[in-house]
Amino acid sequence: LNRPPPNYEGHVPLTGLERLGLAVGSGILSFVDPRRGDLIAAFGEATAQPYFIDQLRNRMLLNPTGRRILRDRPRLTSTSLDIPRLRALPSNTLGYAYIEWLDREGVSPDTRAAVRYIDDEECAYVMQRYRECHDFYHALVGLPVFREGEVALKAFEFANTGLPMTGLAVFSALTLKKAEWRRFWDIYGPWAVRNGAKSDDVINVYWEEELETDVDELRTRLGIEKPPDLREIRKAERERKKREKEAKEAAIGAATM
Amino acid sequence: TSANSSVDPNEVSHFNALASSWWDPHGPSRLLHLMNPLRHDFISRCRASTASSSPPIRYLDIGCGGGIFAESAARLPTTASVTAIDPTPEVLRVAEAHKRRDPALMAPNKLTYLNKSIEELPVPSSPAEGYDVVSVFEVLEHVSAPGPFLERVMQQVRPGGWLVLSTIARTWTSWMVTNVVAEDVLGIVPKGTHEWSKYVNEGELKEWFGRQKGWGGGVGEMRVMGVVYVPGLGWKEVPGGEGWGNYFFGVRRDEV
Amino acid sequence: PPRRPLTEAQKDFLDSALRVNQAGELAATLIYTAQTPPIVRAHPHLRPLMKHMYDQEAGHFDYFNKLLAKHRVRPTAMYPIWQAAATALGWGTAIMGREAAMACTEAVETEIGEHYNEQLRVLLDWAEKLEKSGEGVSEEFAVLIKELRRIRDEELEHLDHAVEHDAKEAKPYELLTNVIRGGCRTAIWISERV
Amino acid sequence: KSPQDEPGTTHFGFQTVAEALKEQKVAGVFSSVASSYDTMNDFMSLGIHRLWKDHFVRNLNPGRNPLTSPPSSPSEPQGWNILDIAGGTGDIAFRMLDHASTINNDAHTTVTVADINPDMLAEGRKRSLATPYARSPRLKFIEANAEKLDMIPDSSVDLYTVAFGIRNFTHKDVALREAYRVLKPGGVFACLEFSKVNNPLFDAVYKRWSFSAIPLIGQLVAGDRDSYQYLVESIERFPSQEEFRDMIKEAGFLVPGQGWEDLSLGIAAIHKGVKPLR
Amino acid sequence: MYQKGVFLRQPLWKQRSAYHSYEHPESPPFPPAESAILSASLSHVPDHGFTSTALKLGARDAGYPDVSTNLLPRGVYDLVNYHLVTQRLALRDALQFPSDAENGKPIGVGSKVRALTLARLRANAPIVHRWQEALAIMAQPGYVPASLAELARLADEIWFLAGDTSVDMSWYTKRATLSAVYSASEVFMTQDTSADFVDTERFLDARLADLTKVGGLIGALGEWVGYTGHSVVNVLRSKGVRI
Amino acid sequence: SATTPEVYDVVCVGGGPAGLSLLTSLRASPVTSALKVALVEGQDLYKSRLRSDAPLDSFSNRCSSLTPASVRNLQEIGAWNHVNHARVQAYQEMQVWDGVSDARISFDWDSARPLLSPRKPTQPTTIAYMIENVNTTTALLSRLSELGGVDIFSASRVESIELGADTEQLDLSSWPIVTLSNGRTLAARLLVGADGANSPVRTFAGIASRGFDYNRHGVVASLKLEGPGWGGPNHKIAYQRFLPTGPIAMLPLPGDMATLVWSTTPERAATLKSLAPNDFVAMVNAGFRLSPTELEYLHTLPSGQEEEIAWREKHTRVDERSVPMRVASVQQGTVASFPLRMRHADTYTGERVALVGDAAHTIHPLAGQGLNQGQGDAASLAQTISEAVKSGQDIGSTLALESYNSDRYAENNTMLGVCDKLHRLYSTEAWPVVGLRSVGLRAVDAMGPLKGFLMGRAAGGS
Repeated sequence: LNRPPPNYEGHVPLTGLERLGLAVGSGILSFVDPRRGDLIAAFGEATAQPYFIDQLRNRMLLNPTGRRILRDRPRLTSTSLDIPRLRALPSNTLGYAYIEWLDREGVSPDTRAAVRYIDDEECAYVMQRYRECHDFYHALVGLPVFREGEVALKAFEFANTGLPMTGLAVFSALTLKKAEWRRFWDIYGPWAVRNGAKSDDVINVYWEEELETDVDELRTRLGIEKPPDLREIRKAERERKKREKEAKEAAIGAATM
Repeated sequence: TSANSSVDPNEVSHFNALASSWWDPHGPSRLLHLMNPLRHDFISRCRASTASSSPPIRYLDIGCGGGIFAESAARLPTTASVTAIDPTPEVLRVAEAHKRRDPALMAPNKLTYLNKSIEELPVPSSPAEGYDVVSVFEVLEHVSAPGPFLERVMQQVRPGGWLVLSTIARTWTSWMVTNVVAEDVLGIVPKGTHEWSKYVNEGELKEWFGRQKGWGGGVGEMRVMGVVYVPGLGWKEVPGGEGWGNYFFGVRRDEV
Repeated sequence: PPRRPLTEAQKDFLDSALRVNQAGELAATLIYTAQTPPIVRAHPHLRPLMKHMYDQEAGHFDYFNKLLAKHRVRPTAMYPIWQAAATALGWGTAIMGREAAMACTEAVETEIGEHYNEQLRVLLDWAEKLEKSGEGVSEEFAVLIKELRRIRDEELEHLDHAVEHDAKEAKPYELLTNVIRGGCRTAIWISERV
Repeated sequence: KSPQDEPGTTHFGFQTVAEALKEQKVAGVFSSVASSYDTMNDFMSLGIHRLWKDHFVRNLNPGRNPLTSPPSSPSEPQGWNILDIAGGTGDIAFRMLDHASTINNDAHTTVTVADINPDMLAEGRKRSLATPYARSPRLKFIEANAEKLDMIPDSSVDLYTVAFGIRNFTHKDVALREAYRVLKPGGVFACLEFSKVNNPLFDAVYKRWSFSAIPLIGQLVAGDRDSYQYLVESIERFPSQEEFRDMIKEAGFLVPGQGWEDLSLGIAAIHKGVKPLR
Repeated sequence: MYQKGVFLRQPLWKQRSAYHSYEHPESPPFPPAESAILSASLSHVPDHGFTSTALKLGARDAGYPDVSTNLLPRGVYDLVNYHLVTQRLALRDALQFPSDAENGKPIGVGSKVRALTLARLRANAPIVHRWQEALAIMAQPGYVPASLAELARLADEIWFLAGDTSVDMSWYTKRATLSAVYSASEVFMTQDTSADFVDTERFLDARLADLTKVGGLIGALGEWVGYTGHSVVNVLRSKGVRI
Repeated sequence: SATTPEVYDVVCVGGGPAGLSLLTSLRASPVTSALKVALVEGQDLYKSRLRSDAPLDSFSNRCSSLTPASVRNLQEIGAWNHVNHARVQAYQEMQVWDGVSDARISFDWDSARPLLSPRKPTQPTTIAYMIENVNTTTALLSRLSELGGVDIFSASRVESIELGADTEQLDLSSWPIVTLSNGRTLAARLLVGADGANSPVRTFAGIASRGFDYNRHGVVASLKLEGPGWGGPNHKIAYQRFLPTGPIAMLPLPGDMATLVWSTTPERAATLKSLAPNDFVAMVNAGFRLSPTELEYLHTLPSGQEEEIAWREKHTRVDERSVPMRVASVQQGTVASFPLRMRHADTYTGERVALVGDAAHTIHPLAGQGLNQGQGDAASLAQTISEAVKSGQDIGSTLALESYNSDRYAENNTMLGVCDKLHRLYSTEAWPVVGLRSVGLRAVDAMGPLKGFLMGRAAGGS
């Protein structure tokens, strides 16, 4: 099987058939077990190839900051970011929010897998950049990592970048529980679609330079409305359910006496 | 309307209408205009086939109508002069008016129109005074007595000169084509132009001229060319067409 | 005395009169535009006449367009239908030959001339009443009456040209002129309303 | 009065009679018909006159709703003072009161029913006993001639209504001026009356029906052909919508819009007039 | 005045004719009494909406007793119509276009239309929270023709003030499309919560952009069809076909 | 004197290639050499002539491609050998590809042969000849002066054209009378309008001209490449890439020179013309190599394209051999632009009037057919006139001119239609259209005989 030479180190050129197989396989498996990050990454790369990643790159090329990113090719790793300095930043800045968010979710910037199945070398970098900034999107919109928050963010990314993987990830919302699905359908789905489409391309944000800017100011600049905080809602939901249970028990208690 | 206002405008516009019908490219005489090039080819073919006199040529056009053939002959570089006669004065005035539109034709006695019938035309005093080419196009089928008519015409031809005529053969197909299709169906020829009984067959002409002494003696001195009009493509030469449709007939007067 | 506002009937009359005049002039220009190519190709000497008549009709059409825009009158809703009908009529009669085209011009011009006379009669009647009531004729009406007279005279001049160029000799003269005049009358009646 | 009559005479249906005589004749007709007045109206309008009356009252929307209108100063009377002319049997009056109290929950509006014919008034009083306003001060019956309403002070009435009555008045213009006098400035004169059908085709059918069928039915049911004949003729005599609107205008009223509203293609019409403020 | 059979002269559907004379004054749109009551009632609309209550209060302000609201032949619809007509007539002096824009070239008709439409929409601002009631009233079958006629007159007013003088088929298409865009924007405005109706402005611009795009497309298509038609005729004529 | 006009058989207004070619044909053929002929031209014909010793490193930016048919015609009338052949460049191959989908077709005679039989050696390999317009006109002019017998009114504008008068001696009421700026009046039996797109002769004849404005500008420039071209000096290749804003074409000239025709939107044309030479060169190279999105961004930059392109080219995979060689420099002062339009007159002939060249039709330059159509018109009109003279007809009568109109109108109309539709087909980026046209392009490329037929038609049919 004579594979054509790789375009960049770590590149695995795939034929059409292999790409299809990878896409289907990784799609189904990642649906079954969403925790498999590497499968999700492979699924993303397999489906982005013929048209979508080029569209994303073209949108970067048409934007001055996008071009600067492509030219400088910055990488977001724990080494490139000066973690302690970020912790010292004032609480309303993006940097602080990012770090505080990383600690809260217990995630580190290095957990991102390398890109291997995108043929064009520049498009590969674009996919890499998208993957690394994913955590910044969490910080920007404040959606938590567990399944419900992730699906909402994926919906936002689909509306904003148009990558098929983010779109198909939205289907995993079917695995949500009834109440979560109801919440996604009423609040977060419409929020994601409206803001994703209306706002500027998040891929064109030079995060490294925005660390000091105020999060709300950045959000308004990009034209994104902050969604209701998912954590509080869930906490409130839980208390309400707890109180209901206690009231019911009290009622039963009274009835039995 | 023309400068002299004395003429009543109705008459002038009527005259303009008649004149334009002769010279209207899509008018009733379109077929005659399209036939002109074939006439010149036939004449040059006749003259080339026998060692006839070199140009410049003197033409006599009998029954010239609006001057369609006469004008084109007058413009040829090889033409010395053209005399054109027609009995109807109305049509000659049209020809005269159209002649004034082209300075080339206004050269002295290049092109003269005479309102005379063949009988009134004086016979040339000496044979050399005759015309090199005498043309009788689309006339024979309107003449009731072709015999005497041709005799008078032949007197005008110089020895060694050519008598050229074009007419229609008297056959079923020519009746169908000229009377029914051309006049009634397509309407490209005005109604009542042709009378089938007066058509003359090519064979009759050949036999008649054979009997004239001093005419068509030598070889190739009597030529025929059959033609047919194909709408859209114009007149096309059809070998053997003289048997059933329009044809050209040329006969040479022997050098004496 | 200050000028009294126009009555509803007067406004209705002016509204439909201007609308029908614009439709008529539109039809006239299109008839000449469609007639010119076939006619001029067969009879080149008619080109100056056709151009002259066309220029005058275009002038009328332009005048009524400006009037409609100025007085905010609604153009006829049958606009595209009259465009198609006038072009077909012009081209059809031109193909039938010079006389038929001239007969068509004669029929249309008689109908339009008559129509303008009718309008002029009404306007003159108004002017007379205004004069009598001491209010005086407004400049608007005076200009309109003068222009209508000029336009009517030019239309009748076209009529004479047509007759002069053998309009009467068109083959089915009676049938052709009556059909065209009937058509014009219906078109006028419709344009007054729609 | 049509111009060609001599002075002092008026028309009674198609007959011309002396003016004084008309009132008697009219009174005679209505006395005989009083009891079967409603049946007569049903035949005349195939029962639609009830709908007309409902529409007439709803359209006028009598009564002041304390909830929606601003707290009026104590000096100002709470409800409307309504005068119903020729409303003998009280059809309109009862509807007005019902509307005012239920729709506008206004307990103060008063209706005075005036009629020239004592029998009609008696019928009205009899019927009023069956209504909640039997003995309430809000409903009064007075016998009066519309052309001389001396007992009604000037500018005292909010709403002056006349239903199917005005066509029997001898001097309609006098009645109108009288209405103008009694109405407050801004008060409303409203009249519901049979009128001219505007669609010529439908008019022909309607004429056949009213001139041939109604007198016949009148004779069969009420045994009184002449009264019905008169009623039908009086409709024909009554001025057309435009003419009646111009009469209202001449009486000094402001006329809303075109002045009338056709009901059932013009079989009946509601005419209104508003007394200007000045 | 014009005796020819009145029935014949009566246009098929009666609409107040549009002939605007410049020397003869325009008769006032509403009789004095009615306009007094209606103008007073308009001030009550923000609180009571387009209801008989507003009419009664207006009559009271104008010194009329409640009963005289019967002076209005169509009741509450007259109040809505009064608002529409007065706002339409007010457009004339609402906007003065400077003779030429700052960059020297005169303002295009399109931008004038946009400015006028926006001014008219903004004029609805004080009563926009009540406008859905008005739309409901206008949607009653009896009043639909009158409302559409008024909408058409508004479109005609805007195109006239913008200086459009075309009097051919585009006269109809322009007014129809502008009416559609205006009513769509009006409905959008009733639920627009943005500051100073910025969303409505963006909505209007989007629809006007659609309009120009579609107009451009149709224009280009018409031009192409016209050209192709002529070229077919010309080719036939060049081949000698006598048309 | 000014009153009586001089009578001419043919008066040709406009000294462009079409007009000169017509007059040369008339003078060259024995049948029509007897005609009294005049040429009227606004500019000074002689001053704008190409100097025979013009250096080979500077070319005019107004060049056109001459098809073999046009060259054959020029040879017949004897003008071809007056051409400065050193400045003419024949090319044997043409690469055309879709800027969006990179679908490619290559026109060359050996790939266009019928499937079975190998290419006949006698068949010419040249597709067309690149020649400067001024070279053609100078050749025609020198051939014309060699033939002589033409009254040339150079640098004299046409003041007015009216119909003549019907006097006693002559009835010139149907003759066009041309009044020149120097007061002379010429009566033309046949007035030939070869006077450009808005031709006064066409307006005089009352012939309408219909068509579209493409809202595009053609940017032209003379360029110096890094080499003679990948095929070497004797196998020159022309390149044309269809971008959504319009085609960009590089046509070979002798040596390392080449000429550029870039049809693009007016705004982009203005930006290109305002660029510094190095940026302009970089942009032309990018025009053939980078994606339409890149070009869209680059056109927004006021300057600094060169550096930006250098970076981008590192990241764009391009097969250098399938695009023109890199442009080294642009000839100073040759960057210019002209609006693109399509116009077609209603008819080419009228009473004593005939239209040739741009006066009759203006075409989109994407197929380079503008000049060739004019040459075709001239040849056909000359043929018609000689037929008329042979059969003694008045060469100005509509009947005589009928054959010219019927011969050329339909053919020109088809060529105009094809170029117009190609332009519309390739001016969109909507992926369904891009997909379909690319499949079509590859299909035609694969079918040799069909490609051969198309190349034959483009080479001038005859």
